[in-house]
Amino acid sequence: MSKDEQKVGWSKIELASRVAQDLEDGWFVNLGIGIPTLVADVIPEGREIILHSENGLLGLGPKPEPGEEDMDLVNAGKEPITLKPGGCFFSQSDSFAMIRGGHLDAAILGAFQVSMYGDLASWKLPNKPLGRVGGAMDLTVGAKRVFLCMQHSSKGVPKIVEECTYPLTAPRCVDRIYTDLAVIDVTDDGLVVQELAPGVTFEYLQANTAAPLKILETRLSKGDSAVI
Amino acid sequence: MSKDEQKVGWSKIELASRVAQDLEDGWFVNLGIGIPTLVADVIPEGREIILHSENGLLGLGPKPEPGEEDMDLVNAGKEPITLKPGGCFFSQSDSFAMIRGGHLDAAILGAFQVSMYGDLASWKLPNKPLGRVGGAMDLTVGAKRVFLCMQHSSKGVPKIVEECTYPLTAPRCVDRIYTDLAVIDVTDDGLVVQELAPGVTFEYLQANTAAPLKILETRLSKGDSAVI
Amino acid sequence: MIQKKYENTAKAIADIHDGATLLVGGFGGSGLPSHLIAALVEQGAKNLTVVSNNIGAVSDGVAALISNNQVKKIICSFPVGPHADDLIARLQNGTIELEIAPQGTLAERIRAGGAGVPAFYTPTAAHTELGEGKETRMFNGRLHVLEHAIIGDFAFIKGHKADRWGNLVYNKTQRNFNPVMATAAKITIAEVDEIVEVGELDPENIATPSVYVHRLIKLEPQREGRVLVNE
Amino acid sequence: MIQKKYENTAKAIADIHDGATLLVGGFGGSGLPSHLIAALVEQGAKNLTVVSNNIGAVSDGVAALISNNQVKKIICSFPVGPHADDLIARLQNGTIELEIAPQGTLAERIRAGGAGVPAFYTPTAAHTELGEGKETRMFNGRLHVLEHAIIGDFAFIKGHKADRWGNLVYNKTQRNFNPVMATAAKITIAEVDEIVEVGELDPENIATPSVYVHRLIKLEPQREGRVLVNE
Repeated sequence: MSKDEQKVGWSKIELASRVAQDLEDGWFVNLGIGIPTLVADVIPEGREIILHSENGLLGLGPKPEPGEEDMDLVNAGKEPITLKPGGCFFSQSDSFAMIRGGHLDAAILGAFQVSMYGDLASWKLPNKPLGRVGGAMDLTVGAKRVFLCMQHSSKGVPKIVEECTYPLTAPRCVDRIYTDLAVIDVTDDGLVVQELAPGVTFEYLQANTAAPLKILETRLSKGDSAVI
Repeated sequence: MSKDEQKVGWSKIELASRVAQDLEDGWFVNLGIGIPTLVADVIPEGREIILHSENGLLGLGPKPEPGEEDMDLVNAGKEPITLKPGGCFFSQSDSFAMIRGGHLDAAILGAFQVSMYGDLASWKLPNKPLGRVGGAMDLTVGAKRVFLCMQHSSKGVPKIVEECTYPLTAPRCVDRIYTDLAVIDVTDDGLVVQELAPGVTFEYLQANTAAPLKILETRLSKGDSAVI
Repeated sequence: MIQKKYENTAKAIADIHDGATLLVGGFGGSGLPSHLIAALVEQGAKNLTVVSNNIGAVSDGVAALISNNQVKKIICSFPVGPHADDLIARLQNGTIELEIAPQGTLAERIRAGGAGVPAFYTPTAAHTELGEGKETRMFNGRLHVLEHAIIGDFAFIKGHKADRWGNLVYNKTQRNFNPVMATAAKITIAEVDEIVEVGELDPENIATPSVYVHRLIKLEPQREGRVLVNE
Repeated sequence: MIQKKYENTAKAIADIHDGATLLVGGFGGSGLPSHLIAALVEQGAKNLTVVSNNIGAVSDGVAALISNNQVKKIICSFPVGPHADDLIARLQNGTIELEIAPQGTLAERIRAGGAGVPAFYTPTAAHTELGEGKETRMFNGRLHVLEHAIIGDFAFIKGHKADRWGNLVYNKTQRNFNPVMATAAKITIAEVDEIVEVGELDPENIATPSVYVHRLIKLEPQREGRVLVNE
């Protein structure tokens, strides 16, 4: 993240909260490694979201108190977590049958690049000797909705592009992109901005995005933050 | 079974006992519906055979005492059974993964016809409107050994034939045939008689079998019951 | 707040439409969702494709739907038993279609449907009448047939206990086809003996995770008892 | 009488031969059969093909076999972490082969190996570098790749409790790849914290049925404690 970008937009936890707002009561949701993991801590009060961890559990709860960690109760990032009442354990094959069979309402994932068509690149950087695919290809293909939750740019380079140049995780799979600057839907008509973070203008957003963005007229006329 | 056949050979329970003798300590074995079911009651003392029931259990025990039946604890024939200590329950998909993945040491099945090549016909009679395949095709293809346990003839008609005329369950799948008259191995050299039931001569057996039988010279010379 | 419990079986199955594909758990009478079946007989949806292992073993199973002329096609492994007469009659007059599948292939096709696998190869049924017309391929020197996934619009399953989230545990061999069918339908409806508080079921011991159960019906043993007495 | 318990890890793994395919359970350190791995480092079998989800997350995992030059090929989904340096070095000098598989495809290929399915179709990895060179086919308008089963000569798994028959229960997310790998090897060797009497484990709660476990090793926490102190 460049210093310039830090001046505007959502903090990581605000971004996670913004994502959490859109998760509906009763949804089964998988959280990827990185910023998506933060979503677990900011689920709105009174809403029951059942979190899935691909190493084999449903009902992921908050981090344990210090000293309460159990090395046999970890998330997909191998970090200690807790299990909510109603949660359960199963094997990796059952866990991925759940993912690949289309049973999760949403997967919230990080990204290296995402194209204006919803192509996702998230498992291998061109300059690294090894890729690390984990469950990313399964989640993008299997989840009912794929939401990205990421910084808008990486070291000043836009992550939203016309065509991905990094190896693909899956083509045409992303439904919505949440970044520190905006909420953007991937639609048949291209990338449509749904919401701008505080202090972010449409022009600023477009300048930091390497693909054409649209914004609905109706939204602009409603005094949306886009007109700030 | 014709009246004539009833005069010689093993009773059903003797036949089941003869099969049980050949099951090795620690084997996992599936018993088909019919005479094979009797094998459960005659496992030799001190030998641990873990019986599999395809509706989803390992560790099938003897029939319950009258009044102790549990309609949620049944075998593949839907008859009440018991579970041995060490037994466990699982779903049909897990049960058939076990069968089809080659994990059972033996399946003991009934038959309508078996050919000299080990082809088995056991699921459909030509004169019946419906076949009933159940798990027969899975067991014949998946078990490490397929043993038949059956009457040698059906209403006077030999069940062991040169070529099956009934619809096949699986080709080339039977390893050994136990009947009320004999124990016969299916080998690359054809059907080889390993043992004759009391009172049964090789000639009598051959007369009741519609495929050529062999008997090992060494067995004959050892005073086997075949020379009676 | 998650709430999957329905007031009664009629409401839980009200939206089953003509032409729907329905998976029905149970093995004979064990684990059979007989109250949901009875409600569907009452509701009357027609031209159903029904996937169930046994047809005819018990009167309150899928046989009841066949006798009530609600079934267009049956996919099963064991279409015989004391209550198969109506099936045989309808097969003979051509008003029902029967697809017999080996029991393991049936289970695996349903699992594939739940697990996002559209098709897989198996040696089961190769070289047999049940493999006829299927695409074949050699693997490891052995002939295999290509089998396709089964997905239901609805599944009827029977469990022992549920919690509010929809987690299920079963009683002994009651599991049979229920856990796998629960995974393979757009809407899975479970009838259970008891609904307990969230957190009461042992998390190591939940055979059907909540994600697979969409609607719950708690059986009322007393009422059922009265019905039986009235018969 | 069934007796699967071995005296020590060295005897339990003595027959692992050069060139064997080995499945190793665990997800990071959880459910990792680290004592069996340590014994195999000692035993020294070479040219192994190792199938394990994570390589490099912990030092006592598969990374130890790589560092000891026992591995010819790795099949995994996540070959990164603090202990991946030796893997990277060997990839660069061409002494090791790496096959990256999506985690779900890896799990499903192992399940297929255990379930007698030689190959299946999946949309995962279609249109990507990891799907390149694989046979493809359209199902329901979507491109799928054909994936093949994985079967091990041996599997190393970690469980919580076992009984004499070889039934296993796990502790929480310790399950991960262990139950599925147990099904897919000719010889499955489990290290467990405790071996209890037959009948003590809840039959509704056995995650790995006895049929899948061939050898058992009971960990001795005291001795392990001493080793740690001596370090």
